[in-house]
Amino acid sequence: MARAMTPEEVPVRTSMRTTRIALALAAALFGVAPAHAEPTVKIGLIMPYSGQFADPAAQMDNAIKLYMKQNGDTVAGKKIEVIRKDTGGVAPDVAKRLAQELIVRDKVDILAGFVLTPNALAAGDVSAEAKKLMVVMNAATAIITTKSPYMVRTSATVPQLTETFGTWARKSGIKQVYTMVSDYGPGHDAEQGFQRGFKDAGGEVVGSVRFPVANPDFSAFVQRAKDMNPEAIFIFVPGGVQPAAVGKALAERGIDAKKTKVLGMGELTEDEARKSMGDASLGIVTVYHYDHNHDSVLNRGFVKAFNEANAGRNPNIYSVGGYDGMRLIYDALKKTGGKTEGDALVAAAKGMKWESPRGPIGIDPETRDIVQTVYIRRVEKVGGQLLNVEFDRIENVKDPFKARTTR
Amino acid sequence: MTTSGAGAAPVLSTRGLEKSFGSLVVAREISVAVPPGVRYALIGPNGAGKTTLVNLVTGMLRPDAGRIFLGEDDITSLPPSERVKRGLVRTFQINTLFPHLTALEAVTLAVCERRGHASTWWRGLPAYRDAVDEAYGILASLALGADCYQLTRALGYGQQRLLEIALALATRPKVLLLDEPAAGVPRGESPALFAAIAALSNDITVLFIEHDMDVVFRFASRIIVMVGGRVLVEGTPPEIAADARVREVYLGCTRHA
Amino acid sequence: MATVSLEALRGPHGYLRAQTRWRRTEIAFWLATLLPFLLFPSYLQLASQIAITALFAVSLDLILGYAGIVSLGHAAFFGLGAYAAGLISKFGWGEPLSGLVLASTLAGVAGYGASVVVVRFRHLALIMITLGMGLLLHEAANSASWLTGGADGLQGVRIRPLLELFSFDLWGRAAYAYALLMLFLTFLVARRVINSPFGLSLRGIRENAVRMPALGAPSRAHVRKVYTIAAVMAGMAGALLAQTTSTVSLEVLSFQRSADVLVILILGGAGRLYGGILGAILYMVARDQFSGINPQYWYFWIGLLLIAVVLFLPNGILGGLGRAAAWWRRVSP
Amino acid sequence: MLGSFVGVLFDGFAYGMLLFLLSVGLSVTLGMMNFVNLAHCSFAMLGGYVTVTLMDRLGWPFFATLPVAFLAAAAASAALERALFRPLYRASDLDQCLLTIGIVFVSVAGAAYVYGTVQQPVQLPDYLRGAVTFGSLRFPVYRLFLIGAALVVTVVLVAALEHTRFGARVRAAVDNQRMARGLGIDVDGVFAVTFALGSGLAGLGGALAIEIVGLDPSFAFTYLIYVIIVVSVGGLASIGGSFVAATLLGISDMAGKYYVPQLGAFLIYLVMVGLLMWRPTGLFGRR
Repeated sequence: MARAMTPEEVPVRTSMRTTRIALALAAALFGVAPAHAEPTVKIGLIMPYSGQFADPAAQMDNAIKLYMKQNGDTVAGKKIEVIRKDTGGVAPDVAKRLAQELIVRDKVDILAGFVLTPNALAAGDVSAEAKKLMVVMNAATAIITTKSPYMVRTSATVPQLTETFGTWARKSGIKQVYTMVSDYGPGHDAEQGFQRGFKDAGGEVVGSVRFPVANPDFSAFVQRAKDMNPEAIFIFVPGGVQPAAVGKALAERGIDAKKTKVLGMGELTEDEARKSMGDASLGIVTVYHYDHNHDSVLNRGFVKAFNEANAGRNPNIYSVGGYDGMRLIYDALKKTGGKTEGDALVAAAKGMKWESPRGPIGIDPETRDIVQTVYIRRVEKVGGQLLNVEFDRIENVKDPFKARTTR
Repeated sequence: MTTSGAGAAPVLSTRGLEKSFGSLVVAREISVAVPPGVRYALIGPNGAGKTTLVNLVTGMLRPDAGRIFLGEDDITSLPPSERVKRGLVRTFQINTLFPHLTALEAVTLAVCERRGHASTWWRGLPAYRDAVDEAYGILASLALGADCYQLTRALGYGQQRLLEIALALATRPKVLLLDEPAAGVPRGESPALFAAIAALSNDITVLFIEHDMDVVFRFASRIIVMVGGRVLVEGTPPEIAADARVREVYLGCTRHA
Repeated sequence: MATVSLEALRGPHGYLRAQTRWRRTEIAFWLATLLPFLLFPSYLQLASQIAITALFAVSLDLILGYAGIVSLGHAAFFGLGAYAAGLISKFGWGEPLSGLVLASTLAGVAGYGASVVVVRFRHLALIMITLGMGLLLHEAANSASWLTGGADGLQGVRIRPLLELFSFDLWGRAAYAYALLMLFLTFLVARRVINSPFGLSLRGIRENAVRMPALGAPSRAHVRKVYTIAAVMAGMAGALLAQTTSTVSLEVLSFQRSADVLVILILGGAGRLYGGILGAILYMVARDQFSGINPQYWYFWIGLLLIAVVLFLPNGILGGLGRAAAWWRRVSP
Repeated sequence: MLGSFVGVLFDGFAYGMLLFLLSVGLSVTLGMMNFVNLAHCSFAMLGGYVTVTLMDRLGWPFFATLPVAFLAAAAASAALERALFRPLYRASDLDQCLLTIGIVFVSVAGAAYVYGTVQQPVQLPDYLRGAVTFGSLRFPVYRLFLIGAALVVTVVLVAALEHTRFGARVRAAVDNQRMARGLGIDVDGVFAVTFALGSGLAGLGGALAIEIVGLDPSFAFTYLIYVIIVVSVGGLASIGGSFVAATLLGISDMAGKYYVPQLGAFLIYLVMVGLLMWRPTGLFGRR
C-alpha cells in the first residue's frame, strides 16, 4: 500500500505527473505476477529466518533445500515453488499476516515451516479458513494440530518425548527426581509431561524450579538443585545459547553425571552444547527423536549429503523435521496426482508411513500428528568425539496428550 | 535586619532564611520586607547570594530554615508553580526560553496557563481569542509585536531578554523578581529595557538584580545590598550612596572594575 | 522575510489559525490512505498492521515529540490493550468496537497509574524506569500463563464481525478499514490535542521543563494527562492488533516492540505528528520488501537505511523534508 | 546454610563482574562522552567473535586472544567514530540512538552472514575449568578469573582516567570542548582515543563473557539491556559506580534466583527500578 502514499506526502506542490509515475511504478512493483507456463505447486515457508531463532530456521531451510536437490523440483508433473517469509521471531500477528498474504497474493497451495508455537497456532486459523494443507515442521506444543483440520506435524510433541522419558526414567530404576525447566510454555509442558510420566510409573518428584527465559547465568539454580541432593535432575532449556550455559554451570558446581543422574531433553546435548561443555557432558542422558549419530543407512546418507551441502555442519531435529515435511508434501502430491486441495492433501497424508533418517515414522490418521520412535541417548566418547549414543528406544509413540483427550 | 519601607504592609517578606550547600553558606539570616509598588534593586558583588535569594523566594531552592510570606500568607512550602499562581514571578539571569516556540506562542502559553485554559485539550488554540489578544498586547507593549511570529531562537539577544519579561508579565505578577534583566545586553540598550520596566504598572512590585550602578540609581526606589549571603544594608538610593560600609565593600570595587 | 510580513498582515489570530489549518498535502495524504483498497488489494493486511503501528507511533509522539518524555516501555500499554481486547473476546464478548473501547480505557487507567511514577523522573532515569516497568509487565504476563496463555499466546480469541457485517477475513479489507478509521479518528484527537492550549503547554515542557513552573504551569499534571492520553491510544493500537489478527502473544509487551516504535518514530521525525505515520509506512514497507527479497539478512538493509536517514536527514524524514522545503523556498524566487 | 550463602555471594559477585566487564566501556562512551551508543554490544560481540575465531580456527591460546579482541573492537570503533559518530556528537540523542541502532542491525546481519546463526562453541583451556575447593565450598576457576580481570580493569581504568595526563585531557575535553580546545588539547584526537578505549573494553568484555553467556549474532541485542541497566544504576561517567552497581545487581539477582526462584525474572528489573527511584542519577551519578 504505502508506496503510493509516500510521494503524495511531499509537501512541495505534487504535480499530477509525478503522482502518475509513482502509481505506475508501484503497480509495476506489486502488480500481477507473471503467468506461469508450467503448472506449479507453491509452498509458503513461514519461519523466523532472522532474530533469536534464526539458527533453527536456517537448519530447517538447509534440509528443505537438500530434499529438493535430491528429489527434483517436479512432483506429479508440477513444479514445486517455495516462497520464504521471515517472522523475525515470536510474532503470531506477523505469522498470521504472512500466511494470509501467501494465500491471497502468492496463491500458495501449502503452508509449511513453523519453528515456533505461537506462530504455528496463529497460522493454523488461516489454514483452517483457506482449507490449505499446513505442515508443522518443528513447533512442538501438543495442541497445535487441533487448530486446523488441514494441519499435519513432522517434528514431535513435547509430551511425546517428556512423558515417555518420565516413564522410562522410573523404569530404569530412578526413584527421585528434581526438575528444572525454562519458565515458558514449552518448559511448563516439559515439566508437566516428565512429572506425569515419572509419577504415574511410581516415582517421586522431590522439587522443581523454573528459570527465567532470558537467563544468562544458571549457577544459582544449579546450586539450589545440588543442595537438594536429588538422585536425578531433569532439565529442559530451549536450544541455542542456554544448553551450554547450563552444562557449564553443572560442571562448575561439581554435579557429576555419574553420581547425580542428569536427564534432559535433547537440546541439552546438541552439537554446539557438547562441544562447549567438553568432558563435562559425559554421561548426560537425554531423550529426543533424532540425532545425526543415529545408526541407519538412510541416515548416514542424509548426514553425508547434509554435511557436503553445508560446510560440514550436521543436521539436527529442525533439519529432519523439514526434510520429512518435504517428504510428506511430495508423497501426498504424488498420491493426489498433483491435486492441491487441502482436503485431498490432508487425506493423503493421514496414515502415511515412511522410513525417515530418524527411523520409521508415520502420521496418525486421527490426530494428524506424528507417530515415531523415541530414543534415549547418553553422551559418550567415541573415537575421541563426544556423541549422543542411543542405548534405548520406545517405538511407535503417539502424542500422549491427544491420546488422552480424544479417548 | 528588617527594615520596613514606606510603612505599608509588605507584599513580600522573609524571616531568617538560611541555606547552605555542604559547608558553603549561601544565605544567612535573610529577613527582608518589600512594600507594594516599589522598584527594588538587589545589589552586591558576585557570590553575594542574590540569585540564591531569588531561588529561595520563588521555591526553586528549599531553605534550610526561615519562612517566606507573600502578603499575609506563608508560602514557604508551596511548589514554584503555586507561588507563580499567587503572583510571585521571576525571570532568569540566563535566557530560559522556549527555543522552538514563536514569541507569540510562548506568551500565549503563559497567558493560557494563568487563565486556566492550559488543561483544555479538546479546543483549538485559536478559539481563545482573548488570551491571544492579551499575549499580543504584552508583546506589543514591549516592542515585540512585529517579531512575535519568529521562533524564539531566531530573535536577537535583547529581544529575548524582553521576551523573558513578557513571559513574566503574562502571569500577571504582583511581585516580579528580575534576575539581571539586562545581562548580556549591550550597554547602550539597557536603559531602554529599564525604561520598559519602569513603565510597568505600579500594581506590580519589582525587585531586580543589577550590576550597572547607573541603571540602579536611576530606576530603583529602594536598594538592598547583599554580601556573603547576608543583607548588609537596605535603604533609598541616597542612603545607600552615603553608606560607608557599602562604599567600602561594594561600590569601591565595582566602580573600578 | 516575505513570509513575516504576510503573518504580520494576518495578525496574531490569523497566524495561529494558519498554524492549525488543514494543509492540502495533509488532505491528499489522508485520501491516499484509501488507495490500497483499489491499487493493492492483496496488501491490505500489511496496510492494516502499518496503520496500527502508525497509531502506536503517534501515541508515542504525543509523549516523546510533544512532552519530551523518552519511553522505552511504551509497549506496556500496547500489550495491555491487546491482552484486554483478547481476554474480553475470549470470555464471550466478541463485539469489536465495545471491546476496543474497554481495552483502551483499561490501558488508560494503567497509563495514569504509571504516569504518577513517571513524572518524577527525567533523562536516563526516566528511560530506564519506563523500560523497567515494561519488562516487569512482560515477565508478569509470562508468569500469569493461566490468564495470558504464557509463551504459547492467548488462545480462544474470537472476534465477531465489525458492526455484525464485515468479518475479518483473509484479505484484510475489514481489518484495514477498521484500523485506518481508528487511526484517522485518533489522529484527529491527537491533532486537536497538540493544537490546543494544553498542547502548547506540552511543547513548553519539551522545550524547557525548568521554565514551566516559573510560569505557574502544573507541569506534572500536564505530563500525567498526556501520558494517560497516549496510553489510551497505545492500548487502542494493541487492541486493534489483537482484534484484527485474533492473536495475542507475549511479544506485544516485549522490549523489542517498544524499541521498534521508538525507531519508527525517530525515523519519521518526532514532534511532527505525521512523523510516526510516515516512519511506520517506510519502516514496515521496507521491512516487508527487504525480507521478501532476503529473509535471512534483510535487517542489514534496514540498518543501512537507518544510518542513511541519520546522516542525510537528521531529525527524521519529516525533518529532512522540512529543510528541503525551506531550501526550495529560498532558492526559488 | 552459611556455606550456600557464601557461595551465592561469590556467584553473584562473579556474575556482577561479568556485567561490569561488559558495561564498563559504555560508562566511558555513554557516560563520559555523552554519546548514546546503543551499538556497545556490537563491539562486545566483535570481541567475542575474534576470540572464538582465533581459538577455534587458528588454535591460539585463550589469553593471547584477549588483547586482540580489545584491539579489534577498538580499531573498528575508531573507524566508525571517524566516519559516523564524530559528525553526530552534537546531534540530538534521538539521532544518535537511531544511528547506533542501525549499526546494531548491520552488525547482527554481518555476524550472521560471516559466522552463520549457529551458537559458537567456546572451549577454555583446562586450567580455567573446574573449581577450587575450599572446605565445603567450591569456587569455579573461571569465575575467580573473571573477578580478577574485573578488578584489574577497574584499577587500570581509574588510574588512567584520574591520575594521568591523558585522563586529565579526557576529562577536560569531555567537560568543556571549547575550553579544552583553547588550552591546546587535540579534542578530536582525545575523543577518538576515548571512544576506541570504550569500545575496546567492550570487545574485551565480550571475549571474557562468552564462556558464560554464549555467542551468536543476537548477542548485540540480548545484552544491551543489561549493560544499560548497569550504567544507569551506577551513574553516568562513574567507573566506580558501574562497579558497585554491577556488584549489587549481580548479587541481588543471584540471591533472588537462589532463595526466591519464583521471582527470578523480576529481580534485576525490580532492583534497577528501586535503585533509580531512590537515586535517579544513579548511585554515583553527578548529573
